[in-house]
Amino acid sequence: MTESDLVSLWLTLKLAFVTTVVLIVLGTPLAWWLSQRSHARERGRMVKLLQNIVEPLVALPIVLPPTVVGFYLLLAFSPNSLPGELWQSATGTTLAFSFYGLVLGSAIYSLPFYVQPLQVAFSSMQRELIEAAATLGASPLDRFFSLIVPLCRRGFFIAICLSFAHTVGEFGIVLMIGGNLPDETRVLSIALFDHVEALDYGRAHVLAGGLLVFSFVTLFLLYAVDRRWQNGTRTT
Amino acid sequence: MTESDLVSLWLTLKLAFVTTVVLIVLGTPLAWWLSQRSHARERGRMVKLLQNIVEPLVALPIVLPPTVVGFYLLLAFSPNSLPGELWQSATGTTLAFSFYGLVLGSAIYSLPFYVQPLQVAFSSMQRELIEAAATLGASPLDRFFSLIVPLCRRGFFIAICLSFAHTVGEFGIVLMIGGNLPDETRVLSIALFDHVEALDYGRAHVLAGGLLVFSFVTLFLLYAVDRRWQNGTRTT
Amino acid sequence: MSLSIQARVVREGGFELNVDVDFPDREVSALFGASGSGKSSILRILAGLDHLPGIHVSFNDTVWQNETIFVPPNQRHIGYVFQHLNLFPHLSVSGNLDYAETRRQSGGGLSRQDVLDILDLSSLLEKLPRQLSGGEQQRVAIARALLSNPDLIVMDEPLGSLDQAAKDRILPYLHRLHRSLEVPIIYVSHALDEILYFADTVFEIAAGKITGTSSVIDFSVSGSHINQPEAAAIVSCRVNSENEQYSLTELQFEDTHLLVSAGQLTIGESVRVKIPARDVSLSRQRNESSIINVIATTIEDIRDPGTGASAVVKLKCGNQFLLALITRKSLQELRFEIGESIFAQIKGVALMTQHD
Amino acid sequence: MSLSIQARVVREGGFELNVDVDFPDREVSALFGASGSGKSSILRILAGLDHLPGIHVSFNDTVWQNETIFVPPNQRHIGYVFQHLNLFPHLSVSGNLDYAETRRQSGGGLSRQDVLDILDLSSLLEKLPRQLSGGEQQRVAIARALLSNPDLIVMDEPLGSLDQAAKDRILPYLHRLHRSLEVPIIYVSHALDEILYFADTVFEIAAGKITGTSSVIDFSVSGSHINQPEAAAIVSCRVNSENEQYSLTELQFEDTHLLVSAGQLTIGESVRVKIPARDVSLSRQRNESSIINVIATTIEDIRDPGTGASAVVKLKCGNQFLLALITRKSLQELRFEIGESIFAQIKGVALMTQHD
Amino acid sequence: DNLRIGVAANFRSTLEKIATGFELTHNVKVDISAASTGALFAQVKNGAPFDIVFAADSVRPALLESMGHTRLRRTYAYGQLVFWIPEQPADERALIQYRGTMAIANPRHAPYGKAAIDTLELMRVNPGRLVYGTNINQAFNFVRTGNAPAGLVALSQIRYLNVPANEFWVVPDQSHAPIEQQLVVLKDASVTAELFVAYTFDPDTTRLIEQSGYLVPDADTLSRVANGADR
Ligand SMILES: Nc1ncnc2c1ncn2[C@@H]1O[C@H](COP(=O)(O)OP(=O)(O)OP(=O)(O)O)[C@@H](O)[C@H]1O
Ligand SMILES: Nc1ncnc2c1ncn2[C@@H]1O[C@H](COP(=O)(O)OP(=O)(O)OP(=O)(O)O)[C@@H](O)[C@H]1O
Ligand SMILES: [Mg+2]
Ligand SMILES: [Mg+2]
Repeated sequence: MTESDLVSLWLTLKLAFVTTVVLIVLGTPLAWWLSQRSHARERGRMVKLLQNIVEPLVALPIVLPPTVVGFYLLLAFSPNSLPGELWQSATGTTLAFSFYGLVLGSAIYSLPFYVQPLQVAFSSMQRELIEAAATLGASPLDRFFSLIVPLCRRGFFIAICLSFAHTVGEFGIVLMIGGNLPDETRVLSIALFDHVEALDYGRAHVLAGGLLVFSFVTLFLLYAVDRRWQNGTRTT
Repeated sequence: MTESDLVSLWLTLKLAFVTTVVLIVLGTPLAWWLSQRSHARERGRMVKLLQNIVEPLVALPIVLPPTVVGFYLLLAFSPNSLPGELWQSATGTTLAFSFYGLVLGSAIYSLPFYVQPLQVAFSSMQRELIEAAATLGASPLDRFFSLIVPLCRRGFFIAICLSFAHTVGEFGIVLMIGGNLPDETRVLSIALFDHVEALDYGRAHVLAGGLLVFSFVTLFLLYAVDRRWQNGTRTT
Repeated sequence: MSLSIQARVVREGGFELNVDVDFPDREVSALFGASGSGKSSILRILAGLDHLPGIHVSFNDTVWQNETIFVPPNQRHIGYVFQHLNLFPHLSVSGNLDYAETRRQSGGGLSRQDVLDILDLSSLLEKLPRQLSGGEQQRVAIARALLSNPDLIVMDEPLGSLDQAAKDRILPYLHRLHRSLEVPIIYVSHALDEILYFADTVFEIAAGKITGTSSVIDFSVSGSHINQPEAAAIVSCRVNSENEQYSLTELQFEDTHLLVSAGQLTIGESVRVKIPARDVSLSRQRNESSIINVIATTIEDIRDPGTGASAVVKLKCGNQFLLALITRKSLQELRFEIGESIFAQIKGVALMTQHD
Repeated sequence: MSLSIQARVVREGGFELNVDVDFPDREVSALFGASGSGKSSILRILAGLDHLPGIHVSFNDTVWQNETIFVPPNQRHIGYVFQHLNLFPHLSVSGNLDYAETRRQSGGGLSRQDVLDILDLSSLLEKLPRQLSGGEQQRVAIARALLSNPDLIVMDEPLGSLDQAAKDRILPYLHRLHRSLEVPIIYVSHALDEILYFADTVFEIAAGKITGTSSVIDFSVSGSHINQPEAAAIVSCRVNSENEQYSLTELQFEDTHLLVSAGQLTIGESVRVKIPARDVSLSRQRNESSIINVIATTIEDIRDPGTGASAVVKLKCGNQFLLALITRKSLQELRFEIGESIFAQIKGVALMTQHD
Repeated sequence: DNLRIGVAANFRSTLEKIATGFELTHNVKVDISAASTGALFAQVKNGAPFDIVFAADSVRPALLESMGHTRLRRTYAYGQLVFWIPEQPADERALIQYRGTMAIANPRHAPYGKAAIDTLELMRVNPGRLVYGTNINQAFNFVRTGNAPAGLVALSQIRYLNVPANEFWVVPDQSHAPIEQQLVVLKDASVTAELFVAYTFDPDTTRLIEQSGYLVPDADTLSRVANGADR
């Protein structure tokens, strides 16, 4: 791998990491909120309606091709549009062609891959256990971290793996809004695409192979850690 | 929408439908097999090792950009390569630039989005219920359909939605191995991409807007049906 | 009026709960009723797990729930032993206990070692709940609730899957615990013997309504269950003296004496004795037999169901009552009559608990 | 030798099960032992739910499991009432029952209406499991196992969360059922009264090993539990005549008579009677009292534990035995001796079951 | 059978017009697939069922030819590079003095990108930041959506969207290597393919291409091509 490919690799990992963190922070409460629907008898109708609308909205970005999502993001990021204008007046920079723009785009596009496995996990959890924890004095937040997170560990694990991997592989949006700036927006997927386009198949093979091996090893290790953790709780 | 856009829409729905069916048929047993790991104390070491390898493999396609996956699929589908040659000698046609090639490509790329939510659902299911069904005389297959499917209904639902939507939005692979042939491989995402590329923004907006509204309505209805089903079991 | 609950709710499916109960302060209150009568529903409402309208709950001058207020379960400090246990499946036994202990809302409380010893959990600490037998799980659930050092203990059939030996060890412990902690306990059980042993006040419940409230002493001789073979009278006595040789203790029961088996009792202490109805036979004269307790009583009431083989005779001795379960044959052959003086022969081996 | 199991397995966590049992054909076999002794483990192995090496199971000349053969649970036709019930949460009560009924492996079998009536489920059919009370769930679990029309019934504490009235209704039904279907039943319970009522053979289990095998008649008078207050002798009698007025039946017990309460019994039929040890008192002469059954016995054995208040006296009457639980005080004051002839006063109201 | 043509994205709208005319005169239906030149190249190499490929450069057609996939290769147009700065007067000075973010096509594989870099170097332009579109259409999108204030784009795009004349400036040919766009007729193409190629070089059609914002090969070249000297 050349130095510029290494820069791209580093950038990719950074993007995937930051995007995943953003998804964890924002997607977790969203998934929880959405999964509470079936139990929420006491809630108001408005909340239910809102949930019914938000739930399909979350899945919506993925029915559009990423390049198209990217195109619309480009429109939204433009200083001529309201969000773009706000961002520019706040930070003095444009969202397009910046790392933060990529994070935003990737987060929007990967959101369903984070939220939905978690929703499955949340909704199949035994509600009675949460009740038991409540009677033992655990506050809602305490319950979340001490009980729900470990009980839904597999859901979290898969949600995180999917969204991380998906961000690594994400390309269409990045292509659209990134501008291919080394050090800032030229992630690995773009570099790989460039190699293919430039008929530089040798470098493309090396990069693709490297990425595959790296990802396989990483995932293999992650799954192994996950299993060990699981076994750990089983016998300890 | 123009007539050619309608043809693309039809093709897209067909592709997403067939791909989803393929995923249901192949991905469900795979997800089940993978989710049985933690309980499988009596299994051989070889099976476990195989699972440890297959599990990260399933997630692997998504770390590569779809165009790159498409590029390698193109290489594999080529009549000069072994799989392409086999297919050609068996069917007389090439896999690349055919509908079946698209199905294969989409299925590979959407596999993790089908398998992983299901795995979450399978692994959080109460094993004792399956034991109870077994003592009542239900064979493994019977158990699967009469018990596991309804108990993991939410997981199936989300897995199917994710992979259907993802296939609709899939683009990079289709572009590479499809060749953008009207009636055969020009799905909606490609048509949309074409409009954007051709600077035909008006048509792009109409198509994207139409796709979004259509998808939203479809998802909204699906979720509503899902909820009704859920409520149904609650009170009946 | 430490804990009071008024609830009028209808569950989906049509079950209607309509109760207005004041649980006495610092006592063990038992909820006794058939399966499906609403016992668990009341406990859930108490603990704030079913947040429905139409409910008022207050505890020690704090309103827990009314139209506007709702104190969430985690702020109620209730030690709840669930009917379905609800152990945390990802935590070992000690993890489950730690969960409760680290979230104690107040200092002091029980010693972990005591709880482990009594509930015989020391050898299970490293196991996960699914590696435990049913009875082991139940003991862990009890331990967990106790270790949270609650202000109120609520137990839903806590001894249902335990063997007699375990019950015989745990019930006295719970009793002692209650005496030393002075925490009110709401106890749900189908087992009459547990209720008679442990409860101070019994609330009878049927089809979602409270059908009777009485001290366990009154309950024991007038509840709806007294025709059952398990019926027993609970009487209150004072410790007179001990007979070490036979491990028997002489109790002052009204103006007569009872000899019972007992552990270490303090002379002068007030105790409760359980006298099973089937252990009492009636006779017009004192006979010599292995029966050591024979006391003079008057017949207060005769409950002859008219069918079946047995009838219950309620006997008065001073201000307290006994029950005797006899065959209808002997009832009629011996022609017992209300108001008649008669000897009750009591087989001496009756259970007992200490009360103040 | 209808059902036999040899198992030598070690569970993770160290519990070792080492048993070799032949469950008698067409009988009710009870597993009796403390919490954690391995009862549920045996049932799971029987049903093929724990597929471990070191296990041989065979049923009616079919090998269910050995080194090479493993018949999966769904081909064993076992009606299993689980300790944790395992109702299908997504199906209503009737859905749960349908699940079992539609998968019957053989024709005939129980009528659904009967099962619903006895288990009092008719009003619950539309409810989901989570809308049921604990006892209601348990009844559904029993119904589901029965409706699968099994070749073998296995019940793990099936009546644990039921009230006495429900138990008193269900146990006789199970008993009648067993007599009419002739399906072997393996019954796990901590409740001595259920076992004495229902079992033909009792397997005592402790720490993963079978420590005793005996008919319920022998078990009742020689098991390790006979010092417990619940101890009772089971004796076999023949129906002599009925006394309709008092609903009493005269039974031929060896060369003497017993009067007991009973339902409709056929003259000449062989029945089993339960005589609680605490209902038996000893006397050297016949006294007049409300006790209607007084029979001549000889003292076979005296079990004086040396501490505590009570001792057990085993009495012989013909070829059968009774137990009497008396205070150690009277034991020593009256100086009973082994071999001595003595009158056993039996309070007449003893439970009974029909047996052939 | 239909005639299948693969086309580089930038020439697509022009080709559609040509195809419409061809369909009318020859009564053959034309299917057009647009993709990047790199994708078209990979697809042809792996057996794509195209008859003709209109590439955006000359490198990949030549490569295809050398690999024996073609039976005809020709230059059909030269792209023209323009400096576009919306809502501002565009001329040479404006380009030279431009210091903001500028969008160009990726010089690594897009001919317009190479030409843009040539131009910037030759004219010593030093924009604040260069952002790359994967192809020239994307560079155009960056400018059009306002995310990049200016860019070096294709005249054909400017024409297609009727950009006001004062907002762009056509960069002189000499400031960069020619943006030569070639077509190839594939080895197994149907005979109609040659008909289409001939139609493309029909004077009416070349006028259409010119109007769309391209330069066309001069008559000299064209006649040589017609004589087959280019093969
Ligand atoms: N979540 C629920 N939704 C609807 N009905 C319910 C629900 N939970 C319980 N019920 C109904 O309420 C009634 C009372 O149930 P509850 O659990 O309070 O009974 P219980 O007295 O605890 O009985 P048991 O001794 O069998 O546990 C029952 O008829 C039951 O079917
Ligand atoms: N899955 C398991 N893995 C490891 N150990 C287990 C497992 N299940 C049970 N055990 C252990 O095996 C022993 C016997 O358990 P089992 O469930 O057979 O007891 P039991 O006789 O049914 O008790 P109970 O009456 O309390 O239900 C216990 O010590 C228990 O901790
Ligand atoms: Mg209950
Ligand atoms: Mg058990």
